[in-house]
Amino acid sequence: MIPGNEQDAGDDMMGGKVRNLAEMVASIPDGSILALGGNTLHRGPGAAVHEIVRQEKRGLELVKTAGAYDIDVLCAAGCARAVSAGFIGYETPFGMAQAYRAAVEQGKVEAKEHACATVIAGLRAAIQGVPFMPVAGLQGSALPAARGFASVPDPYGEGEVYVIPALMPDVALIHVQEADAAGNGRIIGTRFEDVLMAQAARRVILTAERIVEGETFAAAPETVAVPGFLVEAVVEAPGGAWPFSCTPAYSYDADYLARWVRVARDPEAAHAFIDAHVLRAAGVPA
Amino acid sequence: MIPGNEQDAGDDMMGGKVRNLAEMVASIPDGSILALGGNTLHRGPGAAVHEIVRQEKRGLELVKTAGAYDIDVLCAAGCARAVSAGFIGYETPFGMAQAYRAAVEQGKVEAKEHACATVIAGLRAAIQGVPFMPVAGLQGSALPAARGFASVPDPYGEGEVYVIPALMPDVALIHVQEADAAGNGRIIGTRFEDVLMAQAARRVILTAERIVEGETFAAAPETVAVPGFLVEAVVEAPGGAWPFSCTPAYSYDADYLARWVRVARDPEAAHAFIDAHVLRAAGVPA
Amino acid sequence: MSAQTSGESAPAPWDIMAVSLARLLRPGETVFHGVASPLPMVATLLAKRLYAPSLTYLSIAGGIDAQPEHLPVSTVDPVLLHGTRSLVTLADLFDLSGRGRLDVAFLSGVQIDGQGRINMSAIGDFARPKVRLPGGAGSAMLMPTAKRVILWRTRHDPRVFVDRLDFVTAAGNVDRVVSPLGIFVRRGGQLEVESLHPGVAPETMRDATGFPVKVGPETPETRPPTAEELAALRDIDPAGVVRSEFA
Amino acid sequence: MSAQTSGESAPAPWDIMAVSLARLLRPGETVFHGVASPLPMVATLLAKRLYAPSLTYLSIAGGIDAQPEHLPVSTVDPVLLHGTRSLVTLADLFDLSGRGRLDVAFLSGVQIDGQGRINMSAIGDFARPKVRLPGGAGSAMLMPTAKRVILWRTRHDPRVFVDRLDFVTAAGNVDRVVSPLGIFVRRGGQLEVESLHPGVAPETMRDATGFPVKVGPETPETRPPTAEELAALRDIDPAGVVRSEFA
Repeated sequence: MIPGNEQDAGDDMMGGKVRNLAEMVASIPDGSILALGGNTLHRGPGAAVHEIVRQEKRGLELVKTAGAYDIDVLCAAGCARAVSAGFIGYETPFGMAQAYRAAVEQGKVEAKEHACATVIAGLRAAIQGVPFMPVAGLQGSALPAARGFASVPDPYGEGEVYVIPALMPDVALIHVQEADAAGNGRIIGTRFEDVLMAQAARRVILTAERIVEGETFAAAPETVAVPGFLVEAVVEAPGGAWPFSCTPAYSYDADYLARWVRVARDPEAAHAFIDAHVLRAAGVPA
Repeated sequence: MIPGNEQDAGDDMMGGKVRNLAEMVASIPDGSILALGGNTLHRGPGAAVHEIVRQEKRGLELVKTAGAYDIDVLCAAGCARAVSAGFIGYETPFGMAQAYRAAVEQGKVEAKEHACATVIAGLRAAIQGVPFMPVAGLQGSALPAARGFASVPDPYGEGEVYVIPALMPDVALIHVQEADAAGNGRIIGTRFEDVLMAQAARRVILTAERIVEGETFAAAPETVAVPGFLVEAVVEAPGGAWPFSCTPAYSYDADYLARWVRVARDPEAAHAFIDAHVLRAAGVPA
Repeated sequence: MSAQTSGESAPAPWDIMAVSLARLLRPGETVFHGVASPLPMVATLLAKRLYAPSLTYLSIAGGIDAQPEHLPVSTVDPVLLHGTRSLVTLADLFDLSGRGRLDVAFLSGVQIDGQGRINMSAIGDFARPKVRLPGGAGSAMLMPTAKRVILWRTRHDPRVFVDRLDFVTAAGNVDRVVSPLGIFVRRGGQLEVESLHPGVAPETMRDATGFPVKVGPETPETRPPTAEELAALRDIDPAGVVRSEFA
Repeated sequence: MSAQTSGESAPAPWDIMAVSLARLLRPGETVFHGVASPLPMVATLLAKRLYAPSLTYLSIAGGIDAQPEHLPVSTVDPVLLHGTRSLVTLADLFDLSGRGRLDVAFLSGVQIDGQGRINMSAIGDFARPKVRLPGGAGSAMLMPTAKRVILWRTRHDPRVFVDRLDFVTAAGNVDRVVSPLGIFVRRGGQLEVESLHPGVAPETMRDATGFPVKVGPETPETRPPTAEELAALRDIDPAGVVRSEFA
């Protein structure tokens, strides 16, 4: 060994990142800024969100472009203090996110409304290590004034451009179809903002439908969306997107979501629902 | 047909973008800003560069992070007026880009030196439709002063950050391993800055080792780096990266490059070489 | 008031809206829709089938010219990747619009005013709203940057088409607004009634619209869907996914 | 002066440089090299083999912890993708450095001054140079943002190690400089001789360096490569690719 170099057992070189969900969620402090992967009804980190509810985290700021059940249930369970997002709602058949809506209307949760593009701009600034990111558009919108988005003059021309402050999540929770023990995560289909979140966040926790041999990724590295060296931990979670979809294995659970939306606006009914389906459930229903 | 809608024969829906190289290079006006795909000795658009030499284009501004023979031969042939790049040189065994060097030293070509990261920042600004892009670093470098890169105060904090003006190429010339007739381009291996160039440029021209049925891409869309709707034309050019490498089919032509580097500094010898190997050659040597 | 449902022979509001939206799309255009957008999804597929096969169909689902085997109710559904030859992310699509290369964006508003501006944020005060709305998704960025914005809304009453928005979530390049009652075109910064759907009386439009509109017997009628259009619509959307917007 | 070549038993300059560079890398670090960097490539692979298997090897070639079957002379060569499980672009790597997550960047300079600043741009005037140099590649961005920058140069003479740069291409977080004569460490913003390679006299270092250096009999000797290190080096680079930098 070289003096000054600590011993490096190499345990973590190609593996050793596999952890269990309870342990990883326990490592997230109250008050953290959490980025949630997926979009609306699709490939959200359902299992991780439910574990957050079970562990009664408090004061979280949630980051997403377009969220639905994840944001809604975290608001209903009292875990969230703020939501930085462009859109929070179920898609057409399920309507509005009632628990989120009630929490904001009652002043329990701050709606830090973004354009989806400004969430992306904020993440990009964090990724690139710059304090802000310019973004096209926003002219005529009241959002910059309401949210305190500044504009700066173009030093190379005449105009002004809006700039969005860096948005660096403390933790990104991302559900992928496949991961290896070194943290490489393969996403099948659309990646949404997951790659940006994985790059922007201080810590990245993956849940994966299955843990596979990393050798299989070497044959098609283009399909690996999240490189392992950015990832702190991988949790094997079959069905771990539920009740979100996870292509090609399963669609979103329309029946469950319909039942949730019906009770979400009434705190008592919502809590009974959470008690039955989240607190007393180990995870994915059979 | 609906009034106001022109007839749409749909000819170009899934094809019709296949053109020949001479025709496409002829469409590039003198004075254009050209982005060249690949990096140093690898997957550069060799066939397109040689056709530019044959057509005696003049006044081009060349954009690349790290260029080598492409920049060098275009300088030797009198096609370039400026080079916006972070590094121009062959790698270790071949040494400096002698024709580029001579052209700059003689005032024939302007070296618009960038950090490679500032080329990327300029392309990103063009891609996102904003006038400038902040970039981390550059502190202590004389490049911002020499190149007129401004810094702007952070409206959200105390510091300043350098910002790079948008760099929008008129045309991106990119060599890919496979393309379909609709312009979708598959890159095997590292994409370098090619995807950024394809997004930033007003026009994109692909050369491809082979034209394939687009159906094959539907099975693995993650491997398609350049979506067809951004592409104006595809040229079938087997061996079209030569003398650059094109993995996995061929490496760079070390013998050819070594012979070129030996003559590149001497205008007469360089012209004789170009005459023999470019002007009187149809393309790739057998 | 919800969509009117007149006699058996009158086209259903979802049919006339889908066809009206489709007819606005032109050959070669790049066309985008986001979340919760069944009508734009169907309209874009219909236009690509009938009027503009060369348009590029882009969506938040990440597909390019996808050919879905069946239509999803969720317009982010991975079924909208079927047949795609490459993938785009939402960031790519915003960038495309930012640099002026997105021709059409379909957007909607909980409230829409006479300038075609929208509110998707809040009823009441933004900071402590009476009703917290979903948020404008991409609209604040897309409305000023897309070349043409087409708004659609399946409800047409004075609470939707308002004289004054509670909050301006987004404003910009609105070209047309399609509702169950008719089609607005934006001229000189103001929405004007371009046509009334078959069977809609001028006063129905006037009463249902919270901002002043010029409408009368001289207002043209929206050309009813043709048999060809309706047949294509049934073929593209046999399960009637568009109807989910009228629930 | 080029690298010294003393008796048969003395380590070759490429060996001592490769080993010296490798010893600077630590477990868990993210390590990057760019174009034209055979010594850093070999040093990183050597460190990963012997001292720091958990370091993450990143390169401009786009691989992550690649396990090349043979070593390329071009350090952008696709052979450096062999075994990689995902791909990164140069933009990703600059971003990583920009946000403070790149631990080590290997860079070089045509001229290096006593503060560890480099010139890769021009000899003479920048705008109308006597010699136009290749350019600094990523260095102006990486030197201030990477946590530690390690410079290497295979030539050590007063035209390389200069008192005054013709142009400051980049400045920043230089930690060490490794040359064929010895190793500099940067303390208080100035390069100091940390060790002299075996067989290098203090006056040799002083005469070959254009900026003032404190060096004398008390200056430590660089620990020669061990048999284990040399064996690993031969195994990793049997063809002696590192020697190409000494041509």
